[in-house]
Amino acid sequence: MRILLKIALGITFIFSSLSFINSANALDIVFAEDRPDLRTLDPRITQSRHEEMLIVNMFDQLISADSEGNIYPGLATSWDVSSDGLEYTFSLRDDVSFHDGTKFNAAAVKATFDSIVDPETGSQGAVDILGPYKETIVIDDFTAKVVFERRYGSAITAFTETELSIVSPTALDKLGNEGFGMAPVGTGPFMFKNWEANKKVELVRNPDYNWAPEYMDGSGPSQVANLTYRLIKDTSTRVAALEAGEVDIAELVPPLDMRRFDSSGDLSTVTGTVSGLPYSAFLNTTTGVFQDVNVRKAFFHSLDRVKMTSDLFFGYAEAAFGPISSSTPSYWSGNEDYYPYNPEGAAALLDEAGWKMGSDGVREKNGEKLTVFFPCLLEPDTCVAIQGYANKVGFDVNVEVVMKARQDELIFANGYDMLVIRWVSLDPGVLIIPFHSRNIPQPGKFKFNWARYANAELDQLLEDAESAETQEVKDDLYMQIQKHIMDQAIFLAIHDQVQTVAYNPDLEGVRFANGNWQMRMYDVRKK
Amino acid sequence: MKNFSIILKRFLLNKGSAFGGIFLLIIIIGAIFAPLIAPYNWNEVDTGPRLAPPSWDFLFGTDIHGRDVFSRIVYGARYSLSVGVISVLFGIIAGSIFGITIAYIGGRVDIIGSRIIDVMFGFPSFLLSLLVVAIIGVGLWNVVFAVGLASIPHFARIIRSAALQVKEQPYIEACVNMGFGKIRIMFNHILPNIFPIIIVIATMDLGGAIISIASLSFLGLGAQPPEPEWGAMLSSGREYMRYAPWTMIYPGLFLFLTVMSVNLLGDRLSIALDARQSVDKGKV
Amino acid sequence: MNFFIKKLLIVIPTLYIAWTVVFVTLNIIPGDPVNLMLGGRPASDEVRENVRKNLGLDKPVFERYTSFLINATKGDLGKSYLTRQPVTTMIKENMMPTIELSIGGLIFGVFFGVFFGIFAGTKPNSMRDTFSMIIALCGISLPSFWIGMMLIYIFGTTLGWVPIVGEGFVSLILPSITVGLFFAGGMARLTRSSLVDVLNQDYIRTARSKGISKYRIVLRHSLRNAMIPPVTLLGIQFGLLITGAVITEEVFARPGLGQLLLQAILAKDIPLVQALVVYMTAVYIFLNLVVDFTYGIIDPRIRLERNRG
Amino acid sequence: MNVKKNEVLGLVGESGSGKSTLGKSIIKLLQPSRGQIYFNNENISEYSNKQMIKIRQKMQMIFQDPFASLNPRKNILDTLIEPILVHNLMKKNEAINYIKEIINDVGLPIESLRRFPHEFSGGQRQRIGIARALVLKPEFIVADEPVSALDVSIQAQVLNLLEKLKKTYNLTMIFISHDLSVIEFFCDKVAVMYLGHIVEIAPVSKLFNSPKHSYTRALLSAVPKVKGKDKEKILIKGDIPSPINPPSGCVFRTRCPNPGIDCKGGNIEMGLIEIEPGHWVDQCCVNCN
Repeated sequence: MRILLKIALGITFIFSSLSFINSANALDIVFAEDRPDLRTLDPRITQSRHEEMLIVNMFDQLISADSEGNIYPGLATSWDVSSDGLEYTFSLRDDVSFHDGTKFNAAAVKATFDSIVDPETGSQGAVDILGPYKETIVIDDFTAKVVFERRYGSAITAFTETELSIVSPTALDKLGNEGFGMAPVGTGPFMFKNWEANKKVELVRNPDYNWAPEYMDGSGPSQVANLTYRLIKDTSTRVAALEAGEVDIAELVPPLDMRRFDSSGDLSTVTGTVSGLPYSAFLNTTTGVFQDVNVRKAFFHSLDRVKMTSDLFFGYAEAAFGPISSSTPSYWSGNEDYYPYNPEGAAALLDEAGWKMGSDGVREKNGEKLTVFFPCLLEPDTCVAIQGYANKVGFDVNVEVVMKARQDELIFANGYDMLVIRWVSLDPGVLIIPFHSRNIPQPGKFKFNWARYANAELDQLLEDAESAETQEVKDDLYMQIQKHIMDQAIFLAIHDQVQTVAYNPDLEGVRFANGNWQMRMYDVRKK
Repeated sequence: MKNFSIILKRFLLNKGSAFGGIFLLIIIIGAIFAPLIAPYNWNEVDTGPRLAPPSWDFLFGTDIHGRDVFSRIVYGARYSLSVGVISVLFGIIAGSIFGITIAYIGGRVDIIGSRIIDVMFGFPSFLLSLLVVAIIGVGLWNVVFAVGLASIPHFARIIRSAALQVKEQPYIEACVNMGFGKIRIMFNHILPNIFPIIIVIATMDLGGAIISIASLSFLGLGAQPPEPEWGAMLSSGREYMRYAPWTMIYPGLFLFLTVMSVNLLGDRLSIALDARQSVDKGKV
Repeated sequence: MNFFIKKLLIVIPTLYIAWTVVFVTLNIIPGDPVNLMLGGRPASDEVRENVRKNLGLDKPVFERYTSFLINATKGDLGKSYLTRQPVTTMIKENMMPTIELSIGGLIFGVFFGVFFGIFAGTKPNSMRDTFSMIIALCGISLPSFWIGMMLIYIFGTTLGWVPIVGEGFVSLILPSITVGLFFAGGMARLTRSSLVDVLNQDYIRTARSKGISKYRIVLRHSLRNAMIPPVTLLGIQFGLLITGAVITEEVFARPGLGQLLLQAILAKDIPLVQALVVYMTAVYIFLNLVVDFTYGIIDPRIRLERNRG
Repeated sequence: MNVKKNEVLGLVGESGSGKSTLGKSIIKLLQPSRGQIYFNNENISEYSNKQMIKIRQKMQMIFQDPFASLNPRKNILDTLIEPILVHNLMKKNEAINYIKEIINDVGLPIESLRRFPHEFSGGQRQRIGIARALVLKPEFIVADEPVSALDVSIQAQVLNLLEKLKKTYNLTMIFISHDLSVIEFFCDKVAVMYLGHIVEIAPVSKLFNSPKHSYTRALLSAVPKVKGKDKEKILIKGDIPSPINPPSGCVFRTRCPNPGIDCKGGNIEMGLIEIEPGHWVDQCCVNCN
């Protein structure tokens, strides 16, 4: 018996005597990224903000923008817009080369944009951002003219977006669309090195980089020699890894942890309010109880968005009211007057619509229950909070926490009553994606008009706004669009999206890319 | 029955089964009378402050939505117990039908049936449950079905060998002699005679079924929010572990104690009914 | 030798039937694989047709089935819908952490299981027997996801003794306990009961009457015989290690086959699910075979008996 | 071999000689490997299970082991009423009254109907077994050593009961036993079996007074007689050979006390010969004697 005890003690001793060795070097930055299931690092194809988190550091765009949206020369030193607004002529830098040694030139710009509109590429984001693109004309080696079919008011912003990054045409030829996504080649400050599926992506600094936009602090190659993205889905593990010093920067840190770091000062934090579509829910107008606009309005009124947001985010995010977040250009403040928290009003609307309170607290009409099927892909806690509020006025909300594959199936089958979405975008032009009737999903055709709302007037407004000539016209059209959407109560904004980042306090130069979601790592350095 | 009182006595005199029995009884009563016992509505948000620590008002604290954890656990007992029982019932009924049928008909049917059982044993049962969920989709009842389905080979194998023994008894021969139909013999004569074994293996499997279902709910495949199933509660309390450990500790504790009680009962039941031997034989 | 060959001959058809079951079940999953492959990208009919062709979905079911079996035998199971990598590569990449975890759990389980089993079995019905068996009962009754979270909370978050994340030996401790606990419980109970049986047998009594010390008897004489039932348990419980891997990897956010499987199932990445199931059933059946052989080596009588039967 | 109406045929032999197998084959609880079975001039040997169901009602069996032949989970009423209801012989109320009659006939109190088998003694259980064989009003009963598992004192009671019932119910029976004294008491005709073969058939008096086959003689000499002088005992050597691999020719030749030369060599085929009316003996023994 004693022998066994000794063995037990021995093993415990071996376990405890091994101390944990931390080998993180300040200039080898490890970034904890939230999603493990990255699929492509091709800027032309992706529509995922999580993939763009890496892409933004490997590619440059023709026009560069800081986190405020201010515009600076990027790969193009200057640009001219023709008076009819159809032609954009770019003068390109002549000292830039891709990671594979290919010279950056007008042909590369043409190859990139042409391939985006090629249906074979299967672009998810870029093809929409490129708008009414017609063609690119190579005027000389370092002058390229991009031509649009019609006036495209969002063009300048579009050229700053990560999706329109210029990719290496030789790499494209060599690797094909699929291969390129697995081993991307750009002109950015970091080069792709290695990708272990579901685990990590490793980048190394581009030693030849000498074309940083002027709003950056540094010049020449980045001080970060190795940049590793650890893909840690689990929030608490991500935070624990940050606190243990295993990673230097972590994204999507829970608000409670942000609050703790802010008060202790152990870690630095930075929060970005993301522009684009807030965290919101589409209400399906073609099936179920939300076909009735008054039921939709009642649903809106049942939610106390301000309290809900402060309860869940502890002050790190603001409630949202309109179809686009308040930080997006052309935001209309009139949104905030719609649908205040008013459970009595909601009850009255439902009563009027014929939904009478049943004995089990769920309303009924003609023997049918006021049931809402709510597949929830993002933020289950928020979905539960919505469920809890709506429940109080007599909605029976069935939340199912789903993965993307299941959500896709439901979208194709039109088998949902509401769906949540959030979208990072720099321009209100994004509204055409979820609200134009041509974007109603069909079996096999994945689109984003999940409210399935078709209205010719709204379609016209969206098209007009896209090619608005002046900022005033643009603002006015987008105001009308937002008003239309709010009147119809098809899109329930809940809260602004926030990117909460915490990092090692020895570091400085941690900054957001435009849109306040992705992090530009070029400037990161030791204090 | 004369034996019954002996079994009961043997059963109650044991501390373990007494503890298990009492705890289970408390849980069952709690589940039945949940509306009377729970101080708050399990699904009402903002019944109290968010993530409040345990206090007299909120015995086990509150969760991120300000819901009373104690009330949710009390209601959760309804889910956690009934899903386990239903899943085991499903498995044992299907397993009994399958096992008894192939054992009684015998010959080629038995060989093929046993082979099917063997093949299903080639899949670890949790893997089988996951596969079934992959096909029929997530949801509490789907998971109950999946776990029950995955337990069929195990049940069928034991019941088959028990039925084989009973089949050889002269009273079954007597039934044939009297011209009884196959189904009557299988389910009116063989089944009652292997019933004690069925009860024991069902009880012994119940704890495992409860854990499996809770595990699948924890993985997000089973109960959906806001259902207060204990595994799902643990899963949603996980994110706030550091700031509100009570949202994770108490549901898990109740799950653990319930499963332990069931296991204690299963152990004692098998000893009390002395069916262990036949069960062990069935496994070989 | 006959015994081994016979066993092998049973294994092969079992494996093929199991694979057939996998193929059939996964092919009745609703949803168009092309949509999954495209991941919701809008695509022209031409592109969709190409994808369909690439996936081999344009061929008749029977042809797909036979090529699945042939390819599975060759170890080629296609490409993942999600990452478009060959699934075998993905399995290889994620294999090591799971193997480490399984071995860790196995060592923990066997060590503590046998320890408490002997502790209890050498003195049945004593205080220490009761104590050990209560511990063992806890072992089999503790939900592993809960105990994993509790371990993280107590030793990681509150006490800060062990890192929660990271690689290496130390970060393997808590996950190994989580995986091994259930196993240890079952092992302890089985070791105890079979030790009690063996110690009551005549030859042990003879040995004791000769004045050989009790622990020497346990270690030299009875343990070998007493280990037969627990060794069988090892094979059967491989299924538990898979369960353990899925849950423990989720709780500790470790990469590995369990995570891969869970993600694949949630994302309906059919080739990956298919490959993982094929792989896991093969390992499971193989391990049970090894256990059967070990069994035969520990106790040659079993081999003879089984040969007859 | 044939059994006439209202006749009792005794089937005797050592254990392992195939008496029970033959008995069960006759009522088709076992599928006979060869030979034909006629019941009321109907060839039932190739009948399917479905066709048998009707016939089953008319031929019943009393089992050897009264402990294992009653379903322990059923009370006596259930055990007895189930066959009646299955065969739709009468309505439930009638059936209960009818069962009460039978229970009375087999000498059990009416209260026993509500009890379970384990509450009865062996003798009582065998009475239940007999009652069960009777409820379907059979014409023909195979009694497979119905008393061998019982105490000697109770054996007599049960035999008397059977004797009585045989008359009241006009039964035709095959009575299987290894006990010659029981056979002598109960049967009209006796068949002697050895290793799956019938070696001698004769009316009781003939067989007991002038047995022809050496095996029959050996059996008879082994029976202790209370009255009369002890005859010289004929001892049989050795064990009964394996039925799976029986000796060639006459199966008894390996143990026969006085085998002929041909017989020893296994050159004589088996087969019964009628040596006098109603008395059949295996040709082998006829020859060698």
